[in-house]
Amino acid sequence: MYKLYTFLKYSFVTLWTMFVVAPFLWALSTSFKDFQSVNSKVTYIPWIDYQPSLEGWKVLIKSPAKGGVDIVEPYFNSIFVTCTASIISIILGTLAAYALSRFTFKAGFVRNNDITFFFISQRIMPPIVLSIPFFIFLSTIGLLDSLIGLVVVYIVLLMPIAVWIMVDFFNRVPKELDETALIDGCNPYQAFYKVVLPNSIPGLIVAGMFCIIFGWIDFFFAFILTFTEVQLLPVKVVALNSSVTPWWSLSASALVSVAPLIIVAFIVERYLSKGNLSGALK
Amino acid sequence: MNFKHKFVFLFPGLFVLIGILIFPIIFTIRLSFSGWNSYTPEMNFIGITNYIRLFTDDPRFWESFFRLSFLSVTTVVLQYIIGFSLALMVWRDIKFKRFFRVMFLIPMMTTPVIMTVIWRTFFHESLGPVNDLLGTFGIGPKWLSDPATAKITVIIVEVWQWTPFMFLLLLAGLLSLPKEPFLAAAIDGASAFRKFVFVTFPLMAPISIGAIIIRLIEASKIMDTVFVLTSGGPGTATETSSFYIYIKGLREFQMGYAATLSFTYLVIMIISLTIIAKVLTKLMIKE
Amino acid sequence: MKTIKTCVTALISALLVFSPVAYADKWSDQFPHIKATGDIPGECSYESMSKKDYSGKTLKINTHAVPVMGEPTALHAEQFAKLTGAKVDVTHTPAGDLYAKAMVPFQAGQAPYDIVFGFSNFINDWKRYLEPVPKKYTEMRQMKDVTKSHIGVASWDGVMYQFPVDGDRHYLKYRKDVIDNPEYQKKYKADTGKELRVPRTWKEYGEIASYFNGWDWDGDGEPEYGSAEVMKKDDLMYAAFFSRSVAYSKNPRTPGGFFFDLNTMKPLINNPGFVEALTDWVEATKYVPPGGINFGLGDEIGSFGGGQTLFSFSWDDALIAAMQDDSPIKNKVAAAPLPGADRVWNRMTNRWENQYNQAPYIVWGWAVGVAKKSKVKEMAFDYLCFFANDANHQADLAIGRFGVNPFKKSDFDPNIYIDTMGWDPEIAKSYTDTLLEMEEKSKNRVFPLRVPGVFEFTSAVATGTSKALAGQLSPQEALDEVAKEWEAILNRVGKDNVKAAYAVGVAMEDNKL
Amino acid sequence: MNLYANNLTYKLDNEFHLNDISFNFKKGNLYTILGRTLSGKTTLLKTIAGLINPDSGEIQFEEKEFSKIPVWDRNIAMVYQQFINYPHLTVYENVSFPLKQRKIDKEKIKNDVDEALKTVGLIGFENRKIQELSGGQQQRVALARSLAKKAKILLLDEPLVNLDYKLREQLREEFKRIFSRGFAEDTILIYSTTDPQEVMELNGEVMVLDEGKVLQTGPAKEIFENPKNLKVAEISNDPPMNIINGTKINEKINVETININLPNHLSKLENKNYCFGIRASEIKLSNKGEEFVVELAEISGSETLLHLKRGKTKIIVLIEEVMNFKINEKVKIEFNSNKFYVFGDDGKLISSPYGENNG
Repeated sequence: MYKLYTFLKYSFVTLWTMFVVAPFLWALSTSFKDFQSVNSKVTYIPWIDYQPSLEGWKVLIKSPAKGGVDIVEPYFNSIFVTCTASIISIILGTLAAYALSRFTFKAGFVRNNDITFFFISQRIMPPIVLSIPFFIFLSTIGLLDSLIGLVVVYIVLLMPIAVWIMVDFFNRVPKELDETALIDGCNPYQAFYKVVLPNSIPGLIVAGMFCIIFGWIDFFFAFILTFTEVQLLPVKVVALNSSVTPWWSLSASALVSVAPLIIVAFIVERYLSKGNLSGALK
Repeated sequence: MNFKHKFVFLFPGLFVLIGILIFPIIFTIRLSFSGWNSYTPEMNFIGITNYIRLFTDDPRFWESFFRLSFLSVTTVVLQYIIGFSLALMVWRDIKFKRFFRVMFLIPMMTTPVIMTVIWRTFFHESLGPVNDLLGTFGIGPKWLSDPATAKITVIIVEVWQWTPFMFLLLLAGLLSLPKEPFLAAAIDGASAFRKFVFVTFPLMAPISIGAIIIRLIEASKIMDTVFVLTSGGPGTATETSSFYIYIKGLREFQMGYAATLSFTYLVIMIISLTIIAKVLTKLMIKE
Repeated sequence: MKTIKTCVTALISALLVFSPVAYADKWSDQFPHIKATGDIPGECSYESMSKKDYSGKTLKINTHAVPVMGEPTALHAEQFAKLTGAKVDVTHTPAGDLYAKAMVPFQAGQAPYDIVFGFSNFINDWKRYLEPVPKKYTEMRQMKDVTKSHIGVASWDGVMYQFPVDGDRHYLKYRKDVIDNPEYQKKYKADTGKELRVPRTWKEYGEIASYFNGWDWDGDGEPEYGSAEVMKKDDLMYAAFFSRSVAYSKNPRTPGGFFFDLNTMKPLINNPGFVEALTDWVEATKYVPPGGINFGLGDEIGSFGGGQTLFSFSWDDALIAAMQDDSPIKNKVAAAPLPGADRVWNRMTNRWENQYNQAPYIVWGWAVGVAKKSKVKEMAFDYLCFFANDANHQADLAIGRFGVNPFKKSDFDPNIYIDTMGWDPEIAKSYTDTLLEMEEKSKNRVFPLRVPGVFEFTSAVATGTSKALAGQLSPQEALDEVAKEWEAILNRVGKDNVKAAYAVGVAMEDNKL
Repeated sequence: MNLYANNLTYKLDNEFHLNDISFNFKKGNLYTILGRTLSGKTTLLKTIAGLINPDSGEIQFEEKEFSKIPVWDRNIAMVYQQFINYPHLTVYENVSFPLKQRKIDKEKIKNDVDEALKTVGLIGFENRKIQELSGGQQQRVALARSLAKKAKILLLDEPLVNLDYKLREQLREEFKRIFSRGFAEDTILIYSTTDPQEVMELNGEVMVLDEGKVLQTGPAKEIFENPKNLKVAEISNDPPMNIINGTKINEKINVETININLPNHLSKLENKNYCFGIRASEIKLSNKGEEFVVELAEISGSETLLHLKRGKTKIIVLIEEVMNFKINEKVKIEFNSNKFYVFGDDGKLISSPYGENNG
């Protein structure tokens, strides 16, 4: 019985891993192909099925005038916008989450849960709904096509996530911890940053990871709200999706765009393995 | 505890959010009462004409909404089941634990709009690997060109992309579970199955509800996948609400009407998510 | 020894640069792109541009994704910057989003781009935000070379809003090695009792495509299929549908509208001509490659260009892709006018006329405009003029992935393709003849719908026909639904608005403009 | 110079957590608050600490209105039942935390921390992380932190409840030692617990709380000997005092079908129905006694708790040795009727074996 379970477990886990990896392998293979190897028939393995070419990868650093996409600058733009917006969202979101977790708020029929839901509900809006108003909003305050403008918009995208994760997290941190800090002579701000924050690192890591992911993968706002000055990575990569799509460079750039986040995956896994991700304070 | 300091914590975030959103929301509501489109880009006032059109003469929106409900509920349920199973499997003793955990996380890190382009070539019925390999067994599903299978393909891609989300939250939840109930169950000699049903699952209920609600919110925005894979086709077989709003708004440029759709959609979503959250809480947390 | 050689070469080339004889090469040395022709004198040649000084100014361009249109835009931007000292910023956007990307800032009163690339059917929505092309350019020699059709496409009621840089149309592409293969001709005759030839009608197209569907007829070990078509429900599929409809519905004896009856503005989209075309198209789902019902333009180009299908019909790209140097089917394909029909619907008499009918569909294609609010309009027009100058244009034509296609009368000289691109003379001639016939000679052309709210109309067509292709509705039901939707749009937009705009297109179709 | 409270009331969701509580605590004394779980003990301590603002009533300390002083300026210390320490800090950093907050110079901090650690027996653990310590050690750190601070009010909220039996015994001994060493003269020590035995051992002034209300105050001995009413009797005994419905008929007390000889101290009692209270330890197994049926037998430590039944009457007997019983087994017991308490229908104490409330 136990053996059967072990067998099933390993099979399932292995199958799922293959499913996860399959599109990446396909993209990796495609990134070395040319027009004919993509369009004449299905090919898999370089040198056996097709003659590999480095064109797809070279394109990434070539200038558009030579048929390249030059993703270097967008890469750094993306990193800047994602990180800045994530940090601001986490700071503001963590403060708000702390308030919502620890204190009671009453205003008419509004209670803590309603305020939390208000934060989270910002994610219900499909990006398409907000894109036009945001366009006009940013153009009014003169932040269209700027990194700052994107950061402002991304804060709206990311803060709800930070609030959601952190409220949940703080609810699991005993509030006696902050009370002790207060009794020991900390005012509420000192209690927050001297005692609560240092013990919230696992929660902050999860929240940070989600913020970074959701910031990094956004396409729509970056697409509508920028013109020529600022280009973000997804927009740049999607711009390869032309009528005659260069599948090879698209695949290569897809792989490159995933790379930094795989580091995030390792960091998160490290915290998971240390067993303190959800930060039980026992 | 109750201090006036509590506002200092809450207000920066709340006001920044409101500050950034107040204009877009008011603008959207106002826009929904206008006839703004490509040829008359004006904030004129046409009363509830748009709303009348939506409620009396736009079956396509409602179809897309029910399709969306079907797709998002199906994908989220699948993600939950698979994510939970995976989390349980790499929770404790398994070889290469860390490798599997990292692997399971990766799909979430990819930009959907880019990955879906890859998926499209992957499911290409004559130039993609799936049907080429399946062809050796003599089958070749019409992944993208049949109304029923196209939905399945969309679901597959969504499940691939977002199961890690569930996996991560549930695994983190599992790892933070207190040990005592398990010891007690072990002493009682409960079978693995009973342990899961009576110990693990109830302990995981709050986390599960949170994860499901958030995923439902995210899944309801499903658009990139549909856009790239099928453009809502064949026919309207995979058209979802947000994709329909996108078509009306940014393709046909009926901004006023798109705002009407958006606002209605938002109201429906908030109401239904509140109900779903209540129902889930009742179902999963007994007492 | 080697050093001496290098020195001598350098010396000689230095001499050549300064000698008047090698004048043209002065530019092709600097700009290898035009090495085939060198600079060709003209209003916007390299020589003329090098005399302008735009240093300190910035030109902002939104163009299509790389490579189609996007790559030449960026390339010419770089050249232009080098010649004039200007700074040129180029953004690349997927085709489906070009409209919104320009329209959102336009409507918000912004002009983030000086130059916007788009499609010619955007003209009605965009023209109020675009600067008309100044006389200086419309009357120059370079412009006089542009075909009548493309001047028409770029203009609205006689005023040119879009600067012609590219030509586009739908025509038939076929595998010459199959159609002209005597063995297959014999076999086909034996099996069907009919001649194997370039299809003259859509019915014939269907028969031949069905015959050559699903088996390996080129001996590469993979099965081939009948036809590659744009059937994916996005912005392009309706154009494929209209290409299939014109033969049945564009009756030269019933002027006054193809999409609407200009007098009553009644949609004609559900008349028997269109229904017949949609019925054909639904039939076509049986002879497209697996998954063909979800083919976008890119898939169509890849499929035909990769040698997977016998036929294809839409823009030039599939043919050009097939004729690239590395293509295994280079010189095995040819071009022909769109098939016609053995009968044509007469909407006046409400009857079929049993008479052969063929009509070219001058589909929309790439179009570029200069924003009215731009602060560097002169530079912008100079850039566009430079983009399309003879040297650049001829070099661009030769690079398939650029997607730059013939639109000048001088482009219809088969020798260009034979000399610079190594095409088979016969194929080159089939190509230029086909284009010339459509662009300059035909009197039964159909122009794209260019009315206010055009995207609502075409989106309705895409939705309706897509439902028919997917089997959700019958062709008649689908088109009735489209017609109903069109009526609704007409009412929202205002019949008179649409009518006024549509009249401009009809005048061109009726050869009055 | 006292901690003085008047009519403190605090309600949450329409339920009283504090119901009109007044007290006057003097410096240098130990006060224990005895009450069951959710009786309002923690709420009262938090109110004193300033973590909860009462809906009404006032607290004064050293003649100052306490409600105007925020928690962090009140100079109090508190030990929670959950071993609350700062998990990110070492033992030394934990104990010195409140001192550093006050910006005292380093030398003095070192002295105070060492002294506190010595008191709780944690010398040598200074650089350990909190998670590396056992529960008992963690609670000692918490205690050391509150001692080092030399606060004017020291609050201990069920500090032993989450420890296992042995540790509890051990720490309780130490508490006795620490608090009895002439605990700083100007400190008010408030200790809350559910355990009557702790109250007895600490031997301070007791306040019995139930549902947010003060039931009785007085020295521990007084509470134990003369519980004002049935509630107090229940709360102040563990296992709870057995309450038996019976009738006094002349020289007998009739319970179920048993007749018990009337003890001397109840001779003046009217013939009537009463609730008779008797501690579990005042019932003995005896062959001469009456027959009861065993419902349950619990063994805890060196004692056996026997739950017995006869008719409608249920009693608990405490036997100070380990014995095995079968369920439904019949046993004979004898009541030590000299230790009978008598309560009236209203629950008020009518008579106590210790004499004072007789009649």
